[in-house]
Amino acid sequence: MNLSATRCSQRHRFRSLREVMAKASPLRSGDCLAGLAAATEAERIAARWVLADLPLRSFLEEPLVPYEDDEVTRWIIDSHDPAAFAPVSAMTVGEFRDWLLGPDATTTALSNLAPGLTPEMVAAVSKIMRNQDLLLVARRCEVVTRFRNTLGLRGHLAVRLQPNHPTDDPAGIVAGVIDGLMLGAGDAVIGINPASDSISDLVRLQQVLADVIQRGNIPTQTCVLAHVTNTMQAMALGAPVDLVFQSIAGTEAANRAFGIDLKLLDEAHAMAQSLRRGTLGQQLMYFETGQGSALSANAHHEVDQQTCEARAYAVARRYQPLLVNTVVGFIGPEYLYDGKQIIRAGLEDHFCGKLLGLPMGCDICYTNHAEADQDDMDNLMVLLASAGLNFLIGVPGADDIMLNYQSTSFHDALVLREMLGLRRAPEFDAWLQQMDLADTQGRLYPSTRPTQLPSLLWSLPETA
Amino acid sequence: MNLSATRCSQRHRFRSLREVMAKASPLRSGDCLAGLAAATEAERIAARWVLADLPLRSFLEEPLVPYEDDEVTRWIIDSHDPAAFAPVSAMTVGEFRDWLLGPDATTTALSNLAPGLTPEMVAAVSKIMRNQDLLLVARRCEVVTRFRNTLGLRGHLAVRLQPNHPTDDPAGIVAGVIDGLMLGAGDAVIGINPASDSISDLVRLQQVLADVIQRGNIPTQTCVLAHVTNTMQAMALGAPVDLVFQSIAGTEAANRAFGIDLKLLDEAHAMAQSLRRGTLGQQLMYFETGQGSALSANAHHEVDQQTCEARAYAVARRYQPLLVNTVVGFIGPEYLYDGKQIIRAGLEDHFCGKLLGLPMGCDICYTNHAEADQDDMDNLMVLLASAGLNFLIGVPGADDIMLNYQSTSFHDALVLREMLGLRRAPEFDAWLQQMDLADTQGRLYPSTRPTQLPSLLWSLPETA
Amino acid sequence: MKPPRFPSTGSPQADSWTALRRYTPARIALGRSGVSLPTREVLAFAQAHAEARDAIHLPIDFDTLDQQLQSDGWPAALRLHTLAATRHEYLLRPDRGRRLDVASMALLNAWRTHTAAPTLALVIGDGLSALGVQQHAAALLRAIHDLAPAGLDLGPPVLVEQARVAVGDEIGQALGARLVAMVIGERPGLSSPDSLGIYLTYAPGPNCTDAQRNCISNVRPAGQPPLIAAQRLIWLVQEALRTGITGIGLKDLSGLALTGDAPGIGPL
Amino acid sequence: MKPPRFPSTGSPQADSWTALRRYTPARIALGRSGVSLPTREVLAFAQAHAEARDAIHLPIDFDTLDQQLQSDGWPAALRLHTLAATRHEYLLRPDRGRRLDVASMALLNAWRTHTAAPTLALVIGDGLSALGVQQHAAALLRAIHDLAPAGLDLGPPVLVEQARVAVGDEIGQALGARLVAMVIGERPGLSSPDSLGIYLTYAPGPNCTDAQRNCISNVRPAGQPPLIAAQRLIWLVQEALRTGITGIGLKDLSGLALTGDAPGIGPL
Ligand code: B12
Ligand code: B12
Repeated sequence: MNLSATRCSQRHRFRSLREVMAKASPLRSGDCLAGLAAATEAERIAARWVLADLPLRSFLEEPLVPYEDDEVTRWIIDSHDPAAFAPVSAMTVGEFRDWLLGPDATTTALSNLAPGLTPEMVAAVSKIMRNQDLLLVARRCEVVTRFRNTLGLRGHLAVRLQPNHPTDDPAGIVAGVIDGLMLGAGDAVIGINPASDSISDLVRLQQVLADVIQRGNIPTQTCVLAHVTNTMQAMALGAPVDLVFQSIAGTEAANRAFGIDLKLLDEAHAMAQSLRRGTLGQQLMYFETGQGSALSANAHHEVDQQTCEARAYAVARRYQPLLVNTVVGFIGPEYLYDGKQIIRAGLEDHFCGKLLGLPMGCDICYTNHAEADQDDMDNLMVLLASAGLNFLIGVPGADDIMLNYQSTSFHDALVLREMLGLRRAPEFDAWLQQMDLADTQGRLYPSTRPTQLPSLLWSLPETA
Repeated sequence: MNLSATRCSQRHRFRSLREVMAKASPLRSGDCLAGLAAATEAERIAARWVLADLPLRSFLEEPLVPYEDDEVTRWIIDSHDPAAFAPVSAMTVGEFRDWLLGPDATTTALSNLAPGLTPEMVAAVSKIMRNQDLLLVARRCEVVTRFRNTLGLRGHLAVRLQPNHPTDDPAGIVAGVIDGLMLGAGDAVIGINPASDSISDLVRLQQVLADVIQRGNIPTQTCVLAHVTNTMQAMALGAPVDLVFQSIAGTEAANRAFGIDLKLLDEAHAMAQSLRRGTLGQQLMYFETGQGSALSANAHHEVDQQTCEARAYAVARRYQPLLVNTVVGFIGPEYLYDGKQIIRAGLEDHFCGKLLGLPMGCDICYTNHAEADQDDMDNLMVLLASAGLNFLIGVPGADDIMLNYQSTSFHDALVLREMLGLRRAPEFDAWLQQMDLADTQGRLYPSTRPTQLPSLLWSLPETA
Repeated sequence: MKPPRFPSTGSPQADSWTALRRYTPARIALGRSGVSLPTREVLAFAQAHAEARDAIHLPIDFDTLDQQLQSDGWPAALRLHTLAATRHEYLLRPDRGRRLDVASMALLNAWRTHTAAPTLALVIGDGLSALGVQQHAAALLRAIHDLAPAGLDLGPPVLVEQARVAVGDEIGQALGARLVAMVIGERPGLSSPDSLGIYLTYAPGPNCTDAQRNCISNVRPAGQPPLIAAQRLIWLVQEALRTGITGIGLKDLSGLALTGDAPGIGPL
Repeated sequence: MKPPRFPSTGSPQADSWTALRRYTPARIALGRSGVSLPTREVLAFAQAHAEARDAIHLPIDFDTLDQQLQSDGWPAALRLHTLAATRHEYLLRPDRGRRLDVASMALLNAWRTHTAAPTLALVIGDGLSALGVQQHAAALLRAIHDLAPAGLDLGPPVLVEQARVAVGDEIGQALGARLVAMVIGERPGLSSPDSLGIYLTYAPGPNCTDAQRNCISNVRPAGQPPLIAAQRLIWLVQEALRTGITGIGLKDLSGLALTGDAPGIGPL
């Protein structure tokens, strides 16, 4: 493998594929924190030249995280599909970029290719792509998933309704759910992050949500985003669990720090499948990821944070999930410093996930300690929506009062619909019309107009 | 006028409308350089609250630049159309934002409103708008202009072909023109910035370009972007001048530093009109602007740079121009520090220009001394194209080898077309098909395929 | 609570479900301008953001807190600092916020030579919200003190500046504690700038991961009241001492509701 | 030049008009991957950007330039500095790059007391490209020297660090010069990092605007050769002395082509 390049009359030598990958990455604070980033812009470009010339199969031959030490690597290598890989197997990373942008990379070709790609390959090619490339290629992918409705169709954008509350108060939560539904959100999932870690609270929240959608006859699914082991206990207690949620990361060690491994996820997946609560499909895993989590758990094996992130997608695709959500600016400035880094990471994650065949959504967000604001989020949401994002997050007024960060609002999704003509999951759209909330174009009627939905849903918690 | 606000248990008092406007602006280096920016984020928000509560007509009553001192102010006030203003005349700035986003602000309503708006009003409302608001409202405007083709139709995006050369070498320039045409660019205008300031060179360049489009029978217009006084001399010498170009700014003093005033522009406009070279229309002025030019000439009257910029649009609309181009990141980091500030300014300028009824294009660009790169330009170009930008710049490989800055490439425009389904000026699109360069969808055939255009155009300079 | 009326009786411009606003501090029923947020909401949001950003940079005043704790009957606190020297460094180098500086380590080691190991070490770190710590830590510790069963040895409170959750591991180990409870300022949100988190770890030490901790979150008067949080902590501590486990293996079966209306989430 | 052949005889993957590349340094005929730029072009661009950014920050070495000028027969240069102390300040505060610092002003005033005012002051500023100044200023001044008509008093060259165009006004005035020619590094582009601009101003002083200057741009061997630029400058200087005007009122009717092939732009 040739790991050196002469550029600007300077010779740059790299010791490993891992180092080339890290140094080829666009500047971000997390890689600096890890001590992996390129020292100069010149070194960064040299690493990209080297990377562009490496054969794609290098990543099969030299795993960045050793096969022996890491079950995620083992899963990546063992599940790799050589037949699917064949069309691009002779290419270098640079040639792969050219191919992805070229006429042969059709929607069908890309979805056939997905099982032949490893996370490292897609991370590698993303590092030599400009933002526009990431958008253009991602836009060609179409990943459709189903549980109680149909998500991910081209020209569609769904919303997770996220009605969090600092004390998990059911009245407060249902108020948030009604707000979201009245603003046309909730087709991806109605999902609460619980403040409480107790099993009985979890079961109760699951009931509250199940009753809401049953009472409203809403063609969507619900989720309470507790730790998977809690959700398993809740299922054992007979709770109405639609989707199983878990945060995942890209290395075995990072997943262990999250209290999970593949075996545990396999069990949870099987357990939920056996409930057979889906009507249109049985895709029921909901995963969240985000650059920086492996490094944060000191479990990154000297691999750059974007590659670690792409490896988390390999974990996700083991379960044909309904939803994968990169929570891009969630942790803080130590991993993504400012709006520019958050935007770039969001585009990379969406691209990598889509190329690997996943139903990618994005929590377009930032924290108050990052150098970012709503204008940055506006930019990212328009960019991702133009690139065919499957879903985004809807939080009342974009202010999550429990997780303490700013995401996108129900209004933001409406703006994207108006601007780019994006529709909701067809079943959900039909339901909104039926409830007399939207017209046949999916446009909401004025919000001052009285409708039956609030009272229909509100009576619920009292009987729960 | 109430110029104070109590926010965060702190009272903020502002001495003038000018100060409120400056302090309400999103952070940018040029306003800091001028000593006009808000000192803290809290002060900035307080200024926005004050601004939101001010009546729109304040700007008619208290001109930011005195009427007596400035012919641009006089033109703004004297040309204001009260009948057109009527629908919004009772509103505050904050209410005006709500109205702009609401259902009454249709394409027709907005174009009827334009003559009733002053630059200060649109600058004011832009300051309390998020990026998404600027996009959404601008998208509703449609400003169509005509000379030899039709520009600005909804769903269309045109390109200025900019084949600059450091020695104005005709062979080099024609090579650049061919490159652009083969890549489907040039419908907005084929326009050269001349390195030379000599009149004979200018006339010759104008002939070279006129011959190119005549020989190719290309439905577009040409321009050599010399100083307007040079162009007038060239016209007097009988040069084939399609469009008259000039850089303009938002105050009389700044325009004087550019060596122009309204009278001079009036003359140049009349002179070019009399040539009657347009076929579909006689809109023939081409203006360029950009935040920071007034301050750079020390001619800003303590008015923030974005408001000065909007005032330049008032100058532009005096002439029903064919093209107005905000060259957003052109000057350097002293006015727009980084990608974030450049993106914001680009969105503001496009919004303000469109609301004032102008055919806004944008030179999406940056210099090597600014903290920006191609990823920022990718973001801005997708955002502006989604907002209905009339045209952008096409420079071979995005690298202007004479003006020394990076703009957008012919390829960038193609990417936007593929991504957002945007078409060229219809006459130009038809010509590309006729030349067998593009299919009926406007998609280019592979560039390796031999066609007649290069040899058709190339023989030209030898006979020029 | 009497059920709300739809449409709300407010202004005719208001969302028909505006009456629901009294059930949640979330930004619901904000109205619409077209499909966008109305001007007043956009400005209110921007203002909240400006304030929240300031909150991140508020320095902690541990002198005052130490005094409050002592007047509540606690022994003088151990005062420590992490390797993160400045707020800027703290934000960009979480690794340094997880390690004590040399002086602090020396202080702890010296302390250890003449004092018995506590069962539960109570560590208070500024984290991302000095405000939360300043305002609610004393009340929380008071409740813990009052609720702690007789035999539970707590030792003196430990106050750490520029702290991340994991610095508790190093402290707990240096003190020889069986358990460490790290009380830390959660990152400030737009509407909740003063929230505390409590992270409980059994057998604290350098190899602990977050999977080995239990978390009690959103602790503040408008969230989980400090008194309830203290009850929950004591419940978890007792289970941990009994089973020798915290984290994924220890589930919260305390039956305590977050707001105190046991059991768990009650009806409206 | 013999006409190009279409399609080009290069690789079958190449654009059909690739043969045109020899007529321009512009990035034409780059090929396409789909509609996008091919990988090699994206990387080449990024590399050029990295290099151009470095060029901005290259410091000027006026000692060496001064020596070169002296060995060309010029008197020792006057060495000045603007109010912009650092490169960072220079970039963000153009106003400070337009004013001399106190020491420089004192030096000029002292000089003036014992020396006659020149007709044309030649000022060299680093501007945005120290590289351009370092590489081409000496050649340009040599040509100016050789072409200057007998009676034209030039005085010593003036070298200014961290200079903007308009600082020439202050210098010209302080020297009592009738004209000032400011030779300055143009901002570096991706493909032309070493270009000079010459700005000529009659009766330089604090109220001058850019409308009162003439500009000779893109001066470098691959652009307008220094020799031609010097010829043009001398032509403009003579006209300016004759008419008492520079700027908008003085048009370049020198008939000089940019590359020397008079008259103006010639045929291919
Ligand atoms: C940031 C954050 C994360 C980040 C942490 C990475 C990082 N470097 O910061 C990520 C996205 C990885 C994360 C993951 C999870 N989190 Co979390 N997280 C938060 C959040 C929003 C802020 C925490 C904070 O401000 N800490 C203060 C700073 C100063 O501490 P720090 O040292 O910088 O950060 C450490 C802690 O935040 C800790 N941590 C973060 N989350 C959790 C969760 C648990 C159970 C534990 C023990 C520790 C822990 O990890 C960080 C690194 O050591 C809180 C919500 C809140 N309001 O606090 C939820 C919160 C603490 N997380 C929660 C949960 C449930 C999880 C998950 C278990 C979700 C899942 N199903 O997988 C996972 C796994 C956690 C684990 N075992 O590692 C819950 C805990 C509920 C409870 N009472 O137990 C909270 C309250 C949010 C919620 N209601 O959903 N989380
Ligand atoms: C930046 C720039 C501008 C900016 C200047 C603002 C600013 N603060 O920098 C803006 C956009 C306002 C501008 C305007 C114009 N420019 Co101009 N500009 C340039 C550019 C790209 C870079 C200049 C540079 O690097 N300067 C070096 C730094 C260190 O100097 P500075 O002190 O920071 O900047 C001063 C000079 O740049 C000066 N300046 C800029 N342009 C011009 C043009 C003329 C004729 C004069 C006398 C001065 C001047 O204004 C700045 C402030 O004082 C050059 C191209 C090049 N390759 O150099 C063209 C260039 C100098 N401009 C040119 C022209 C024609 C113009 C206009 C006359 C166009 C028009 N028709 O209106 C106007 C008006 C200029 C005027 N009279 O004020 C031509 C000059 C051709 C010639 N040989 O005379 C050039 C070479 C580009 C071109 N070929 O079109 N310009």
